[in-house]
Amino acid sequence: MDWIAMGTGFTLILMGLYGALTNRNILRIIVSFTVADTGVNLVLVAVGYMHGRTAPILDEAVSAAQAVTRIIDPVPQALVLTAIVIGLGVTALMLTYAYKLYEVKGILDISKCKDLKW
Amino acid sequence: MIRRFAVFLLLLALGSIFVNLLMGYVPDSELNLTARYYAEHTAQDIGAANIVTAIVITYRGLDTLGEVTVLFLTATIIGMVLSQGQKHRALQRQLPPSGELLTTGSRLLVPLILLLGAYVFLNGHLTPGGGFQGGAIIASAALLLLLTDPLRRFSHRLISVVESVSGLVFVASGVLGILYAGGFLDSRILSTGTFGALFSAGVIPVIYSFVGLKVGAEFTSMLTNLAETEQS
Amino acid sequence: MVSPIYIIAGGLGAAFLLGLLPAKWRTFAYGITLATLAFMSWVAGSWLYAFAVNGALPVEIFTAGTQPPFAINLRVGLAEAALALLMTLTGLHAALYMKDTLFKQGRQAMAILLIFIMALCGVVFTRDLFNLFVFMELVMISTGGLVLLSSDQRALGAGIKYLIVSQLISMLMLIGIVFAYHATGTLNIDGMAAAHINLFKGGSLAFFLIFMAVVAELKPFPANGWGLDIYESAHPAFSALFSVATGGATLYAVDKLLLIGGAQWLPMASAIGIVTFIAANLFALVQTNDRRLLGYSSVAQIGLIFTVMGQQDILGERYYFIAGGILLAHAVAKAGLFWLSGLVKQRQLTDWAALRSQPLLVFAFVTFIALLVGLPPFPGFYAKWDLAHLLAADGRLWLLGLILFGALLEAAYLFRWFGYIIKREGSEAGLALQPMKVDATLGAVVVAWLLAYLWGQLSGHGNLLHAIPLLFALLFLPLEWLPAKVKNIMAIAGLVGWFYLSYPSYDAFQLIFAAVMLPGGALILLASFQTQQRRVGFYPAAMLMFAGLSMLIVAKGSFDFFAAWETLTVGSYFLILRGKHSEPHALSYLVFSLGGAFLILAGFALAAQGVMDFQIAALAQVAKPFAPWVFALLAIGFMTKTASVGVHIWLPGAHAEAETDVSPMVSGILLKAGLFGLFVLLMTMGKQQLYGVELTHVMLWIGAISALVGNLLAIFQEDAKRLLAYSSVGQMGYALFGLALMNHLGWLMALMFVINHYIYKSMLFLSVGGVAKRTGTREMYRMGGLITLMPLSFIATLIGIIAVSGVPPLSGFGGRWIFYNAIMTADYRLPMVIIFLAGPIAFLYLFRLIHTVFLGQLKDEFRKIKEAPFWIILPQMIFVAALMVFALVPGVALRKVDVYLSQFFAGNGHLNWEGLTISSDFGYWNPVAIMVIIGVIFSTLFAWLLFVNRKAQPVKQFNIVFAAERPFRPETTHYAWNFFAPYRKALGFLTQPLVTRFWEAVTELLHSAAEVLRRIYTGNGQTYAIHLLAFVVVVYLLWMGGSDGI
Amino acid sequence: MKEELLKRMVKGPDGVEFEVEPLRDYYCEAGPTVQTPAYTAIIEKLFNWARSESIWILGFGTGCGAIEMRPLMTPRFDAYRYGIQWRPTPRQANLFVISGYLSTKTLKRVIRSYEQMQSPKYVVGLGSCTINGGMYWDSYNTIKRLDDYLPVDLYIAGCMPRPEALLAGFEDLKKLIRAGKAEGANQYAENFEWYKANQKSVIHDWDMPDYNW
Amino acid sequence: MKIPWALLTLFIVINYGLLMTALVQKIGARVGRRHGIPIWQNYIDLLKNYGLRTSITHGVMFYLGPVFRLSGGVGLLLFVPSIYGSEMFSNFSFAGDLILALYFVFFGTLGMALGAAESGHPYAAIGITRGLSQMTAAELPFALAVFAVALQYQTLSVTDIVAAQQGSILNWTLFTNPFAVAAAMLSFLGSMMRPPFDVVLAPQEVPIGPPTEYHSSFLALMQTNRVLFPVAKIVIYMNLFFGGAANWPVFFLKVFLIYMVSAFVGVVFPRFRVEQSIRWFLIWAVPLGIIAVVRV
Repeated sequence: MDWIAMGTGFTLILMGLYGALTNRNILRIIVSFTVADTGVNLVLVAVGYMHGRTAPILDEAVSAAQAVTRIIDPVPQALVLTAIVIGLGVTALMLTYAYKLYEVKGILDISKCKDLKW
Repeated sequence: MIRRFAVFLLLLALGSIFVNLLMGYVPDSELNLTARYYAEHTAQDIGAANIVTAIVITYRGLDTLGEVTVLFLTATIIGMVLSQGQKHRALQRQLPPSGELLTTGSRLLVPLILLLGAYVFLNGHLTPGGGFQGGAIIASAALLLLLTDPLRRFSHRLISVVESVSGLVFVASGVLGILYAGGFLDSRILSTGTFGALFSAGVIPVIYSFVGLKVGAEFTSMLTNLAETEQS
Repeated sequence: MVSPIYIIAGGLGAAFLLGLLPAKWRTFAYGITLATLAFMSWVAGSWLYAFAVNGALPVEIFTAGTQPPFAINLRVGLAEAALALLMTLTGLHAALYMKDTLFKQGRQAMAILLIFIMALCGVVFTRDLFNLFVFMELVMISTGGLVLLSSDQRALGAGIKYLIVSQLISMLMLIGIVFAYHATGTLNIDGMAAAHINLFKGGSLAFFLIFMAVVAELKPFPANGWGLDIYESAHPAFSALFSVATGGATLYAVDKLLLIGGAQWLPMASAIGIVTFIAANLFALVQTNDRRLLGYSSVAQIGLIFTVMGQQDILGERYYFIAGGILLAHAVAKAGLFWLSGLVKQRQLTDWAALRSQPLLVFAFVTFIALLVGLPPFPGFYAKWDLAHLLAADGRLWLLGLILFGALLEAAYLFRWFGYIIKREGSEAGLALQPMKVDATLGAVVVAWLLAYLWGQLSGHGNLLHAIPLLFALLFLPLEWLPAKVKNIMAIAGLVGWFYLSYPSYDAFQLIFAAVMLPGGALILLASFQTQQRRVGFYPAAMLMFAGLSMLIVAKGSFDFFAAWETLTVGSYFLILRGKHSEPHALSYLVFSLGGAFLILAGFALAAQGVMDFQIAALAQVAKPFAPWVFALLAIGFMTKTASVGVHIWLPGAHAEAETDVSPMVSGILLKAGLFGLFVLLMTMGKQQLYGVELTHVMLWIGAISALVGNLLAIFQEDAKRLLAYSSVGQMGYALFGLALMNHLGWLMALMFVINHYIYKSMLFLSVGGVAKRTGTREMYRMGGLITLMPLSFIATLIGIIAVSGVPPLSGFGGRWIFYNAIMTADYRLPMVIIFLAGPIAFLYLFRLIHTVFLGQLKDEFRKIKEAPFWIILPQMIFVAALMVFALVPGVALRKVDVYLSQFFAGNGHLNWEGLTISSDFGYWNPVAIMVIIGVIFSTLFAWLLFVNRKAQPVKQFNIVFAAERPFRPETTHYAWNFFAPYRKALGFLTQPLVTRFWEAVTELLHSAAEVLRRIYTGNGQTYAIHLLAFVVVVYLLWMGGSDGI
Repeated sequence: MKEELLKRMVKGPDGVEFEVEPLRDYYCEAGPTVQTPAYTAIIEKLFNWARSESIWILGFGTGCGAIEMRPLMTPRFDAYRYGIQWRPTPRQANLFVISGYLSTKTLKRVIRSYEQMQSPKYVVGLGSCTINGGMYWDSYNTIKRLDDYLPVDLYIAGCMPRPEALLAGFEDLKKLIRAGKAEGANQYAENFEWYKANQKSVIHDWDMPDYNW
Repeated sequence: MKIPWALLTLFIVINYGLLMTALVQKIGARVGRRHGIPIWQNYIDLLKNYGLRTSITHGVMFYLGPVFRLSGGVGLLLFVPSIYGSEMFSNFSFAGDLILALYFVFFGTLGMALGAAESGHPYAAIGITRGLSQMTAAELPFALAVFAVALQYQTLSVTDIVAAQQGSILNWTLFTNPFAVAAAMLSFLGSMMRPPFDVVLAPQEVPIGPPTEYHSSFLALMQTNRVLFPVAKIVIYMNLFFGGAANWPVFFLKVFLIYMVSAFVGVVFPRFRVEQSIRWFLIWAVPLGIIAVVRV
């Protein structure tokens, strides 16, 4: 059960990477990376998951006293939040770059952007 | 083709690393030391019902500060990049009018969305959700408006003021933490209040509110900036 | 004291504040930026002061008022504070440097810069793994922003490549972090370290991913194409930041990670580091773009530091000294160089020749490359020394060898670049000087020298900047504005004065070398009086060389010895480079010399076995398995300086192309440094056997073959100074041969050669130099018949060649006499065959020299030529007198040292000095009597001939019998070109440039390899991502064998 | 005048131009002087004897008669036993044998070589051609009377004279030398102007200094 | 007190050299079935050359050439003891060191080269290049032989070496170290300027090479050296390899016989080019020398 989520996450990463590494269009690359990012986030969340427990929010259902035995690990959840936001930032930045690149050079093909090499 | 094959092989190898990770993964049956501490102490130390929020804002507040900075940074970069080059160029093509449904629907929905957003970030320490989620929701209202009228302009000035003020408040509350509480970003500069109440958990709701505003502003700023590229 | 957290809070707060400002308030925003950076620097600086001087304990900063591992904590100690200061200061300078750009881009750019610096500090301070990730992401994103500040459109491409790669990096890192958290239950670095992550299932693999992710930020080979692109296209000030600050911070992050991983990861770090170091330096060899070259160099330096990190298990307490030394040297130098690159308009390396119009900037450049290469007195030098010793002590010789090889490559391309600056076409128009930028660069120079001083203080070997000779040499730098004549007087006074002061402390053996090097140098400097104007650059270089020499003679410990050695090498390099066409030759001199120096370093390191203050005298006690290797390394190192065959190819060009008064210095004096080293080596280590081969026998052969090859090549030269230069190869071969004989007289002969060779080679170089100055050519066949026009030069040459040839009664004969006595007791005879053959060959080139220059037919264009300038003639005449005195009474110089040498060869074969007669076990020699007899016969006959021919008709140059014809023109009548044609037919095959071809092949191989291999950097961002992935996978397969590491 | 002997401007390495006049700058301009016997009579006699017993011939075959000189070196005639040797360079030779007809072209070389010999020096005219032009008396290309151009000490008549005749002639020359009558060098110096004028009258492309040291 | 005796030695040797050279020339002539020069011819030539009335000079070095040359010959003679066991004819052999003699050989060569070069004559220079080139190879076997002999007798004093060879003819180095002597004698051929090694003085191609401009008393001085120098050189050979000479008759005989070696070879062989002779020495003579050195 746990490894399904995790496995899906890994598969998503690999799929995303495959897309990112084989597509030449920068926009497609960005989309592929988003897929891979999602995979990473899924893996992150899956790691904190504990079978049969609930979300780490204390309310009527889970009192502070029982928390230790009732909630799942909250840390990955906190981490994933950060990871998502950062991923979003990077994606936005890449989009900007893609736009700028298109504006300046009129290309969106990464393999044509080779004026710096060797 | 060779490239595809090479990539495939490489990913196969990477996959084997992942498989190794997966195989070696044994779910914990007990909370580990750190998680146990959070489970046991959050309520009384921080006073936040949502442990994740406590972690995000307080225990790992520095991460969050960084996170907020990431957004600020991204927005700034986008602003900087897109502001250079051609500005205020006249629209060169006629946009098709957005549908009646969309226009009317958004008029109805935007206030509701904003309200929901505010709710989500104000209650971040009690219920699922928080500043980031709330901010994203608020930004979705902006998105909706943009969809309705691609030429709609939001005040950059306002956005950046909101951004900056929110950021400054976050940093300032962090610094206040050094002065009046246990350390940088300690949320207990205000009293932790009554567990489960809106105004509890110290400065968390305040911070989360500003985070919400900030995130909303930043997303809006990014959206706006990107949307403005449509002009050309 | 302000808490270091304010570095982060301040930076962040100011960044947010900038957002509040109206877009128009640029100056205000800029002011805030500068103030914030200054504030951050001040905080970092004050803490550094507290840690370093007041010995404060590291500060722990707990955020959220909760103890770690439950909340994020930061730690600031000495290293952190130093790094933070470095980064903030670089940031401050960058902000100043980028003023134009920042004003143009507005507050947003300033905010990004602030966040960048703040995030780097965060990377350094934080003790939480995930927090590290966050800060690294901040660094990445702000890098993405700052790259765009460049005016170069290509930066866009570089940026997107960078972002693609950083996406991959962050994925790997996130996965790693979460699994590491799962394994250990904590995110705190110290906590993880305590938890021994490797013991957990999957822990190793998780750590591997994190490690790889952070290492990838270090731009390891081959996953570093994106980094190079950024270096090439970004704004130079940002490139500097990227190299210095990002590099430094990431290295520190890796260092923290290694804490988690433990010792088992160290070898991997070293392996990746060294591969990167060598590959990047190799690729840099073929770069022509300055910033890309700097990029490669940055990558290489970071690789080196990474290598050092991998060795921290044996470096112990010296770890921070070494790694810090290299890091800071790299930082200051790279920042300085990138800033300099902003002052140069064009991007080719050769365009930097524009810098030449600004001596101060040239000095800055020299400082920076010296920092990078690790020359004394800069921190890299001390670090290199300690590193080599510790590596050698632990038997990690391969690594040491690779590091030195890489360093040599680096020196090669950096100094080649310097050669371009000094020698290529360039004008001031190629510079874009702005006061702010120049100030930033010069600031780096100041910091460099401060660091040099600091590291000297910390080194524990004694501060080189306290050495008076070195200080004296450096004193000439600020005095460059004085006219050359004044500086010359100072220099001469300095040399003579230092000799006078040190005289009582020299023993007999040192005295010989000291006399040749110090007063001898002063004598040659007399010739420098003929130069006009200021002669910028000459005196610091020359005095640096002399400083090195004077320190070498008295060095007791191996460190002092080596420091002196490098000093004199560098000084002489600058001297040689001054020649008109000496660019390639100076470079090959430097590369060979540094190669030799590195061998010496390795030799000392191997001998010392970890003892840092190793005494030269202790070489005698080196234990068996190392001793022959130490011997071989040191011997080869010294032999590169004496230009023994095989490593001689630098000499002819270097000596021939040098200026008139420099040639005698580098030939007459500098070569003796190598002999001194060999003397010291043999005195302490004596005979050594390697695989049953007596190493001194090998040296005998090398000496003999050097003598033969040097002499043979000399006779086929058309260039007078090259001829003399090759002759030096031969003469040094003789000296080496004498040394390797390992008997009393052999050594005495070598010492005699020290004096003789100094006198006559200096004299000949001055004489030929004077002629070349007057005729404007060094091609002998274009001269001829100058005897009547330049009689004094002729006399010097005549006396010189008689002395060189070893014909009685001049002093050369003394050398030969001792030589024959010495070989009588040699236990190995075969090499004598070659030495005997080499002897008479000397006549050929000597005759050629005097005939084709002074005798024969005078050419039209030289009919009105004047005698060489007075100041060039004067030292020659003094040399003539000295030669005569030394020929008559060699005992003056040799007697004491003869006794001194007896201690090494108990009771065996020293000379008897009775009155004017010198006798050995085999024969005797009375120079005065010989001189008198020959003098009487000679003058009688001369008088007789003069008397008989008192009415002889003097005739002119074409009054010769010419088979009943008359000569056509002087040019066709002067037999000079290809003078020894029959000899070429007979023995020319021996002069095949095998050695040159070998070294050319090596160079060519390196360059072609670099040319081919660097094509992996296709410029395609996807390919770079694949490189990264492949890098991770390959390391995984190689290192972990595909397992999960348990 | 040949081009290489013309005055020319030359630029020195320091950039200063100056004039080079080859005939003046490359060649010694002094003329020949009369060399009177320097020593007392008896010593002069001794020297004359030595000069006569050590005759070194310049190995320069100027015409067809040179072929008659070779046999003198062979075992059959062996001139060496009379103290006669051949030297390859005029500097060391005392005797110049003008072997047969002398073309004007060769005359130039002969004059040059003769003047480069050291005094006392002797000239022997070999064969009729040196006396009156012989069978080439009307040639456009040979000189007729050697005596007009060089001071001849002795003629050996014949066309060709046999080696024996040469040996006999050398013996006669020895007698002349011993008697102090072979002062051709002084005669040449005394009448230098006259000889030069004669020489220049037949050699039209005179491209050498007046006296070749 | 040594000076008059030294002058006497010089006088004897010069006269002997003049006569012997003429004799050898006569012998050579006889081989060619000629009568040859009179035995006094050398004296007459010398006298004649001194008696020439004019001379020219090319400059200072032009004088120094012959002076160097003859100084070399005289010095060489005087630094080596002529007669073994004779106080009177031991010359200045207080400095009679082997090495001094070896290197002093070059004194004249170098000086002559300088003088000839001063004449500005290309032929002189060509002759010198040939001479020096050939010398480098020719001297090598001799140097090796000398080294072998010095090693054999463990001394560098010529007198001591002669002393060690006394007693029996079998004590001569010729028999105790035949390889060294063989090498030295081959080298000797090369240094005597006789065929096949006389291309230096090619009489017509480069009119007798280095001395092409020399004449009158300059030439006379060189002629003097030409008779003196070989004898001086042979004295060294005699002392090193053939037991030295205890009195003048033995001296005359041995010198003559050694001289005859090169004369014999000279009359039967044609001329070598320079590179040929270099190769010849390296291939035939040097190995003998190496064997000699290694065997000792």
